[in-house]
Amino acid sequence: MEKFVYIALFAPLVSSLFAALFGMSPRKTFVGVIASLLLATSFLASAILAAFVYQTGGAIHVTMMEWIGAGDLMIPFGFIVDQVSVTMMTVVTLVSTVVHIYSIGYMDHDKSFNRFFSYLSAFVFSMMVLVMSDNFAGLFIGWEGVGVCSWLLIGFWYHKPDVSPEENPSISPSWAANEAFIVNRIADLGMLIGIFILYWNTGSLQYDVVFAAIPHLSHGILFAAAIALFIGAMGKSAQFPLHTWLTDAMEGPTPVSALIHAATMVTAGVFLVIRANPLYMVTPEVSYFIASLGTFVAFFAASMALVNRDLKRIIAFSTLSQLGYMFAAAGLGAYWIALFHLAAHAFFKALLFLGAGNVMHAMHDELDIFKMGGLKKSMKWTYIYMGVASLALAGIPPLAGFFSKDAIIETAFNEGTLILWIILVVTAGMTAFYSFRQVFLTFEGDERYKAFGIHPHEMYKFVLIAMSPLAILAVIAGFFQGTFHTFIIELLPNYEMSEHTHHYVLLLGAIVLAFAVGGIVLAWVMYGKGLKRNEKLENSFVYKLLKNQYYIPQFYAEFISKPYAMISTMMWKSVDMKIIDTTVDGIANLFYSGGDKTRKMQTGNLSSYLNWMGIGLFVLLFIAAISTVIG
Amino acid sequence: MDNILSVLVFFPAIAALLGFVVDKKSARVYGISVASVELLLALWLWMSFDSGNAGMQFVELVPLVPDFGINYYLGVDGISLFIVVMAALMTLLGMIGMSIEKDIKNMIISLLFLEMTMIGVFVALDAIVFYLFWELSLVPMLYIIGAWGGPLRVYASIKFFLYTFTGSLIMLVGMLFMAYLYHSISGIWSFSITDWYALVLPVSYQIWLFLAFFVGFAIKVPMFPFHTWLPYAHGQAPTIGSVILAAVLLKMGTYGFVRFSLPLFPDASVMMIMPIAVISIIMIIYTAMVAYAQEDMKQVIAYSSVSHMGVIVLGTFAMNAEGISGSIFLMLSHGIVSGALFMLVGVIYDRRHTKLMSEFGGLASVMPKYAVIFGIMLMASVGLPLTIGFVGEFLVLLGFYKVSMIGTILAGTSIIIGAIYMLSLYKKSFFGPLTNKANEKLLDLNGKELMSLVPLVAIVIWLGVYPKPVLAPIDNSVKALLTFMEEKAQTPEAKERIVVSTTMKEAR
Amino acid sequence: MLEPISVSLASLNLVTLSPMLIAIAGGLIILIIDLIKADLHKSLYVMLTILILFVDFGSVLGLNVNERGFFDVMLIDGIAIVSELLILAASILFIPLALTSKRFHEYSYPEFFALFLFMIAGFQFMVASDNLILIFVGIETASLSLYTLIALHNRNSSYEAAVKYFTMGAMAAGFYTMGSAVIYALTGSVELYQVADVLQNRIAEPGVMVAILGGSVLLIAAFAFKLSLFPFHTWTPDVYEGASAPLAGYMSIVPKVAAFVVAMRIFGMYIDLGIEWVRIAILVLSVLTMTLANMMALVQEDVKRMLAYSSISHAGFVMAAIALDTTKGNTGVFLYYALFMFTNLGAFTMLWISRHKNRVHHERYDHPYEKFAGLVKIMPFAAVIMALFMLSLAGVPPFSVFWGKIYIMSAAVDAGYVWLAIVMGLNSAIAAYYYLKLIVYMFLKDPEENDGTVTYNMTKPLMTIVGVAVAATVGSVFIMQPLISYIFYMVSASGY
Amino acid sequence: MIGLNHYLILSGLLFAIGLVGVVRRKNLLMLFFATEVMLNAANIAFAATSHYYGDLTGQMFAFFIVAVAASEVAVGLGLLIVLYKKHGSLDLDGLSTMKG
Amino acid sequence: MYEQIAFYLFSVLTIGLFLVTVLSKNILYSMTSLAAGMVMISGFFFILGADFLGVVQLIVYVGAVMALYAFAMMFFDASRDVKEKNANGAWVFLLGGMIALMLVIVFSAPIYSENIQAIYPSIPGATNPQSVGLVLFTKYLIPFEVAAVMLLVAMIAGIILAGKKMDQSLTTEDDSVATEVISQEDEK
Repeated sequence: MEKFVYIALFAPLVSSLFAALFGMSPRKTFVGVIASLLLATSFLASAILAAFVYQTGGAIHVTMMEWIGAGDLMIPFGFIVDQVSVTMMTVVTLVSTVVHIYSIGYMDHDKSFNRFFSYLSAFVFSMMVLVMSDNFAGLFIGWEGVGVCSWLLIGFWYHKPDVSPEENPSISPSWAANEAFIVNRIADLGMLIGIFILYWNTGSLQYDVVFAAIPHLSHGILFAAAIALFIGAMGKSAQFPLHTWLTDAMEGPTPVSALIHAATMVTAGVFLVIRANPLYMVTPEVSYFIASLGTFVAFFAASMALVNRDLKRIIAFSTLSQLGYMFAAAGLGAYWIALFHLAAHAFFKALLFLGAGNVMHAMHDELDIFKMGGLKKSMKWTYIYMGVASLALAGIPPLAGFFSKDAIIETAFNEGTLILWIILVVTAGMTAFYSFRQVFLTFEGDERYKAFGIHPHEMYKFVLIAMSPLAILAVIAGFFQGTFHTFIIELLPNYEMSEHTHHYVLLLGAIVLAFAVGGIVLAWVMYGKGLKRNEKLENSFVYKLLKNQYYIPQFYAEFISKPYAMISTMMWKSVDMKIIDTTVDGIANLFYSGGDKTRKMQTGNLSSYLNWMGIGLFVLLFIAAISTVIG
Repeated sequence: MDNILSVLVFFPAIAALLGFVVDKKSARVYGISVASVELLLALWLWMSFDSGNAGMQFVELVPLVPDFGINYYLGVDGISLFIVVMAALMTLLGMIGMSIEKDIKNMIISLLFLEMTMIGVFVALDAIVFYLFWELSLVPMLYIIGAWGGPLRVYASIKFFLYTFTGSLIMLVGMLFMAYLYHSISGIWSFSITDWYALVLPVSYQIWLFLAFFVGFAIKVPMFPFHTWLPYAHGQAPTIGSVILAAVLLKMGTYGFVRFSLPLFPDASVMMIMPIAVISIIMIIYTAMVAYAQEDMKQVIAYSSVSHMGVIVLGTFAMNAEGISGSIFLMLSHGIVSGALFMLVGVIYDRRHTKLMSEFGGLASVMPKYAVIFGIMLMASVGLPLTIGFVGEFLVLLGFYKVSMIGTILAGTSIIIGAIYMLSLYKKSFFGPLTNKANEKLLDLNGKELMSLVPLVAIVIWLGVYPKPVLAPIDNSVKALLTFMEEKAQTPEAKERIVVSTTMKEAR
Repeated sequence: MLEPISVSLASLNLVTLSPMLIAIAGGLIILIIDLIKADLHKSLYVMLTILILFVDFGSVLGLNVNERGFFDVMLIDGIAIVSELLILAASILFIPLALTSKRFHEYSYPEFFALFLFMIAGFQFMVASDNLILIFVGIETASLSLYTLIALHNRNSSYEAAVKYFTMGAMAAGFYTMGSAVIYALTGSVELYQVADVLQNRIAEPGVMVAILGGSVLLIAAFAFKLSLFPFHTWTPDVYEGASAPLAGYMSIVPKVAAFVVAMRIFGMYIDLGIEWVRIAILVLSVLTMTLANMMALVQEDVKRMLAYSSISHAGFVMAAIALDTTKGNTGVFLYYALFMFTNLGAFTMLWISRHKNRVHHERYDHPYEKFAGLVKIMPFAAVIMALFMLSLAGVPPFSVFWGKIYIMSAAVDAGYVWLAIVMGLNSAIAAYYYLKLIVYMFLKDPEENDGTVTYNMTKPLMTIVGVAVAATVGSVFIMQPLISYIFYMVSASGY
Repeated sequence: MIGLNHYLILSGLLFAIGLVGVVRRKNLLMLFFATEVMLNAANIAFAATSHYYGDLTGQMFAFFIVAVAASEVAVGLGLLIVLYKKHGSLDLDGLSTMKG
Repeated sequence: MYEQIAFYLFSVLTIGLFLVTVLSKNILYSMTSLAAGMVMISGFFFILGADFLGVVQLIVYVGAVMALYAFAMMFFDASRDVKEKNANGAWVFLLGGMIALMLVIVFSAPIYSENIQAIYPSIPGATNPQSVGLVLFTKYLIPFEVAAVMLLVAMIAGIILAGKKMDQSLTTEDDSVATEVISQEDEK
C-alpha cells in the first residue's frame, strides 16, 4: 500500500513540475490534460487507500526520510494515512481533479494557462502534505505550502493595476494575494509557537508521541498550546478577526476559489483542530471558545453575505459562515461531524464556485449580480448545478448539506449551548436567503445584462460533465453519513446525540428546515421576479454596515496598515537616518572638526610655537607644584 | 592532504598575485577558474571531513612568534566547515554573474584577496591570525565598494572600513587581555583559541571581555544600533560587493560569537542572554519595519539582512543545540539567499541603472524567469518550509523558545513583517501593469546570470528539503560545544541555562 | 703640587667608543677626500657613508652588553646597543635616497655626508651614556648637524623649517640644562645611577618633592620637544614639510629612537623611584599627543604633512609605553620603531620618488593628496605599494606596524592599563581615516591631467629601498620572533 | 648668609627672563640673545651648586654649556644669514608660510 | 657680609641688564647689555670660586660670541630700532612671571643637603683651573672631545650656510647633465 501513498502524494507534484516545464511557453492544452490525469491518478490512489483503510481499519504509516535533526529535535518526512487523512485526501484529490478538468475549459483563453496548472497542482501537493503528514512540522510544511500556492493563485492575474477600495474592495489581485499571505503569516506565528510549546514539553513533534504525552502535561501548557495552534487555524480558516483576506482572495481565478478558498485550504484549520483533538478534548475552555467563535463567524459572515452584490464574494462569505459551522462542531467535541460537514461542504461549495465560474465566463468576468438576471435561458445546466449546490448549502433535505449542517445544529442543542443553537439556526435561515438571493438574481428575473451588451453562453460540455461528480455528491453525500460515522470513529472520538436530543430530533430538524425554507421563500419574494431596489433599505445603517463588512477592512487599513507604513517611514527617516546615523557621523565629525579647530594652534608663527612651549612648561610646573602641595 | 586548509587560504592569494600578470581581457576567465578550483578544494575539504568528529580537524600549527604566543594555527570543525564552502561558492557564483567591465582585472584580484581573508577568518584558530584575516578582509572590500560603487561610494566605503575597524580594535584589546590572563595563569603566552578554551575565568572578567569582543562582533554583524554602515555599504556597493558582504562578511560577526564568546565566556554569555535578546529583537522588528519603508530595492534587502542577522544572533544565545545549530544553518541560508537576492537586484540594475521600486512594476510579464527566481529567493527569505530559509529560522525560534516565550513571539514577528516588506517589494516591482515604458524592452536573464543563479536555486531547495548533510556535522560540533560550555560554566544559572542535549548526556 | 694621574688604557675600555669613533673618522675622511679632489659625484659619498655605517654596525654588534668605559661615562647596555643598531640600520636605509635621478641641492655638498655621520655619532653618544653632560653634548652635536642638513635643502620652506627647529631646540636645550641643574643641585651628581641612589635617600625629605618634580618637569619638557609631544610638538609638521622627504622620514625614526632611549633612562629612573606623578604626566601627554595629532592629521591636505602628524601620533603612542616602565613596554618601544622604520622608510621613499623639483600640483605643497589621485590607473604597482604602507601605518595586520602596536598594547594591558590600550586602539581607528584618505585618492578617484606624476625621481637604488621596505613590511611576521627575543633579551639585560 | 637657594632662585629668575625674551621677541637675532640668557641662568645654578657641594661636576657642565652656546651661535647665525639673504629681514612673523 | 653685598649687587645688575637685553627695542642696547650681563655672571663665577669658568665665560661670551653677534649685526644692518609687533605683550609677561614664580617655588625647596658627598672635589692645594683640568681631561675627556666635534660641526655648518653656494639652488637649476649621468649608471 505504501506505493499508493507515494503515488497519491507525489502525482500532484509531478503534475506541477511537468506544467512548470511549460510555464513560460504559450498555452498547451495537453498540459492541462496531463495534469488532470495525474490528479485523477492521485485521486484513484487516495480512493484505493480509503478502501484499504476502510477495510482494515488500520493506518498506513511511512517515513520517507529524515528532514531536520538538531539537538534533540528530529523531524522526518513521515506520512500517515488513517481515517482522517484519507478522508481529506479523497476529498481534496476529488475536488482537485474536477477543478483541474474544469480549468482546462475555464482558463481556455488565458495565456498563462500552463503556469496556472503548475500552481494548481503544486497547491494540491502542499495540501496533501498538510493532511498526510505524521507530525506538526510536516503539517506546517503543507500549511505554508498551501499559503504560498494560494498567494500565487490569488495573484495569478498579477498584471492588473491597483484601484481604489471604493472601486474594488480587493484593490488588485496582487494586493489581495499579499494580504492573504501576510494575514496567514500572523496566524502561522501562533501555530509555530504552539509547535514550540509542544516540542519543549514532549520532546517530539510526531503526532503519536505528542498525543501520548498529553496526559502528563500541566493544564497551563496544554491550554497555551491549544490556543496557539488554534490561532494558526484561525488564519488559514479565516476566522474573525483574520477573515478579511478570504473575500479579497476572490480576485483569483474562479477555479482557485473553488478549490482553495472553498473546498480545501480554508478547511485546513478545521482539519488541524480535528487532528489535534486529543489536545482540544482536554482543554474544554479552548474548545468552547472555538465553538463560540465558530458560531459567531457563521452568523457574522452570513450577515455580510445578505447584502453583497458580488457573485463570488457572496459565496466566499458563505464559505466563511460554513467554516464557522465546522468550528462550532469541532469545538463542541463533534469532530466527526465537523469532518463530515467539511467533506460535504467541499463538494457543494466547489460546485457552487464552479457554477459561478461558468457565469463569469459567460458574463465576461462581470461579477455584480445586480447586472445579471435571467441567465437560466442560456445557462440551463449551470442553473441546475448552482441550484443544487445552493439547496445543499441551505440544508434542504435530502441533499448533503442538510445532513451535515443539521447534525451540527443538533450538536449545539445536544451540548445545551442554546445560544449557539439559536444563532446557528438563524444563520441557517440567512444562509438559505442569501444563497437563493444570489441564484435568483443571477438566473431569474429580467435580463439586466443586456444593457451591457453581453451575450452569455453556456460553458463547454466537458466542463459541465466534469462538474457532475460534484453535483452528484452534493446530492447524495448525506446518505453516507452512517457509513462515514462508523468509518471515522475508529480514529476520532465518537459523538452521539444524547437520548434527550434524539427525542427532539424531528422537531429540531423541522425548525432548521423551516428557517431554511423560510429563507428561500423570502429570497423568492424579494428577488424571484427580478431586481427591485429598495432605496430606503440600502441607505439604512445596518445595510451599509453589512455592505461595508462592518467597516473592518477600513479599520484595518486605517489603524494597522497606514500606521505601520507611517511608523516604518518614521523609523527610517527619523530614527535610523536622523538619530542613529547622525550620532555615528557626529562622532566622526567631532574628531574631524576637532582637527579643524586644533590645527589652528599650528599658526605657522614661530612665536606662537614658543608660546606653546612656555605654556606647556608652565602648566606642567603648575600641576607639579599643586600636586606636591596636595600629595 | 593534511594541509588543505593552508592551501585553501593561500591559493586564492597567490592566484591574486599572479593575476597581476594576466591580461585584462582574460581576467574574468582567470578569476572564475581560480574560484572554481577553490570551490573544488573546499568541496574536497567537505568530502574528507569526518562528520562524526566534533572537534577540530585538519589542524595545522606552526609557531610564528613563540615568545609572544602567536602561532599559525588553522583548523576546521562542523561550525566553520560550511561557511568556508559557502564563501568559496559565493565568490565563484558572484564572479560568474558579475557584469562589471570597468577595471575588471583589479576587481578579480581584489575578489581573490577577499576570498583568502574570508576563508582565513573561518579556519583560524589563533586569535591573532583570526584578527589578521578579519582586518584584512576590510581592505579589498573597501576597494570594491569605493571603486565600483554608486555616487556615495567613497563615503560608504570609508564608513564601512572605519566603523568595523574601530570595533575590532576594541576586540583586539580584549584578545590581548585574554592572552595576558592566560599568561598570568599558565605562565605561557598563547593566542590560540583552543588554549584559551581551557581557561576558567572569574565572572567579572568574563563580562568585560565579553563586552570587548561584543563590540567587535556587534559592529560586524551588524547589531542595532551599530547597523547604519550597512545600508550605505550595500546601497553603494556594486552587486558583487553586496553579495560577498551579505553572504560572508557579515557572518564573521556571528561566527565570532560562536567561536569566541560562547565557549570562552559561558557565564557571561548566559548573563548577557537577555540584553542581547532585547537588542536582537529590536533589531529584528525595527529594521524589518525600516526595510518596509525603503524605496530602493537593494536597501530593502540590505535592511532585511540586518533583520535576519538579528535572528541569527538570537539563536546563538539560545544556549541549546537547536538554537545554535539553527543559527549556524541560518548563517548559511542567509548567505545564499541574500547573496542571490543581491545578485537579482544587480540584474535589474544592470539593465535599468536604477533600483528604485517606483521605476518598476509589472516586471513579471517581461522577465518571467527573473521573476520566478526572485520569487523563489523571496520565499526562501521569508522562511518558507522546504526552502533553505525555513530550517534555520525554525530551529532558531524553536531553540529560543526555551529561553523566553515572549521573546520568541516578538522575534517570530519576523516571519510576518519579513513577509510584509518582501511581498510589498515583489508587488511593487513585479506585479501590476507594466506602466514604465523603459521596462517594456527588458531582456530576461541571460546565460551568465542563469549560471550564477540556478545553482543557488538548486541549493535553496536541496538544503530546504534535505538539510541533513550540512546540519548533522554542525549539530555534532554544536552539541560538543554546549557540553563543553556546561562543564566550564561556574555559576549555577549558567549551568542551568546551557542545555546539553540528551545524546551527549548519555555519552557522559 | 699635583700628582700625575696614571690611567691604565685597559681600564678605559676604549672599545666602547669604537662605534662613535668610526662615524667621526668617517666624517673626517669624507671631508679630507673633498679637500683632495673636488667635484666627485654624490654616489661615491653615498657609498662611502654606507660602508662606514656598515663598519659601524659591525662594531656595535661586537660590543658586549653592560659594559662601562672611560671613567664610567660610556654605558654600553642592551638598550644602547639595540638603539645604536636601529639608528645605524635606519641611516643605512635612508642615505641611499640621495641617489635620485634628479639633482637636489644638498647632495652636491660632500659636507652633507660628513655632517650626516657626525650626527650619527652624536646620536650614538646620546644613547650610550647615562651622564647628563655627555647626553647633552651628544644631543647638541646631532641637532646642530640636523638643523644644517635641513637647511641645505635650500629653499624658503627649508630655511623656515631649520630656523623654527633651531629656535625651539635652543629653548629646549635651556629646559634641559635647567632640569639637569635641578638634578645636580638635588643630588650633587649628573650621572643617573648615582642620581638614582641619592634621590632614593632624599625622596622622603620634607619639601624636597617640589624640586624633584620641578626638575622632572623641565626634563619632560625638553624631551617632549625632542619626541614631539603635545604641546611641544608644534615644530614637527613644519619641519617635516620643509625638509626633504628622506630627511623627514629619517627624522621620524632616528632622533626619536635616540630620545626615547634617554627618556627611558631618565623617566624610568623617576618611575622606579616610585614617583607616580611622572608616569601620569607622561601618560597624559602621550594620550593628548596621540589624539590631538591624529585629529590634526585628519584635516591635512598634504601627504607629507599628514605623515608628520602621524609620526607625532606614533611617538605619543610609544611614549605611553615608556610610562609603563615595564620590560615589555620598553621592548615594545624598540620593536615598534624597528617595524615602523621600514614602513615609514617606504612611505617617505615613495614620496621622494614622486617629488618634483618645483611644486607642480599645489602652490605650497609638494605632495598634496590630489597628486596621487587615480594612481592605480596609472601605476597599479606603485599604488598598491603605497597603499600597503598606509595600511601598515594604520595598523592593519599583518603589516609591520600592527605587530608593534599589539605588542605595546599588550604591554599596556599587562601593566594594568587596559584603558590605555583602548585609547590606543581608538586612536588607531581615528588614524585609519587619514591613511585611508590617501588610499581613497589613489584607488577611488580619477587621475588628474598630469602625466609622469609619480616616478619623477625613480632610480634603481630607490626601487631597491622600496623593495626592502615592502619585503620587511609584508614579511614582518617572520622577523618578529628574532626581533622580540633579541630586543627583550637586551632590554632585560640592561635592567629596564 | 647667602645659601644655595639664593643662587638657584636667581638662576630661576634669569631663566624666566630669558624665557620671556624667547617668547616675546620677534627679531630672530634678539631672540637668540634671550636663549643665551637662559643657558647662562643654568650656568649660575651649576656653578653655585658646584661651589656649595665642593664638587667640580657642575663647573664641567657649565663649561660644556658655554661650548654648546658658542656652537649654537655659529649655526644659528649661519641660518640667519641664509634667511636674511632670501627674506631681507629677520622678523619671524615672516616665517609663517607653513601652518595648519 | 662681603659676599652678601657682592651677591645682591651682581644679582640686581644681572637681572637689570638681562631685562634690558630682553626688552630693549634697540638691538645695539640689547647686545651690549647682554655682554655686560655675561660679565656680571662671570663675576658670580669668581665669587663662587670657579675661576676657570669665569675666565672661559669672559673669553667665550664677551670675546667670541659677542664678536660674532656684532659682525652679524653689521651684516644685518640692525642699528635702527627693531619694530616688533607684540600683540599680546601682557600675556607674555604674565606667562613669564608665572614661570618665574613656579621656578622660585621649585628652587625654594630645601635642595641643599649636608649628606651629599662631593664626587669630584677640588683637589686641596691645587688652583681651580688645575682641578678643573684634572677632571676635564680624565672623567670628561669624552664629552670634551665630542664638544670638539660639535664645534667642528658648527664650523662646517656656519661655513656652508653662509657660503656663496647657498645663494643659488642647484635643485631648481637645469640638471640635464646630472640626469644623464645617473641614467647611464642605471643602464649599467
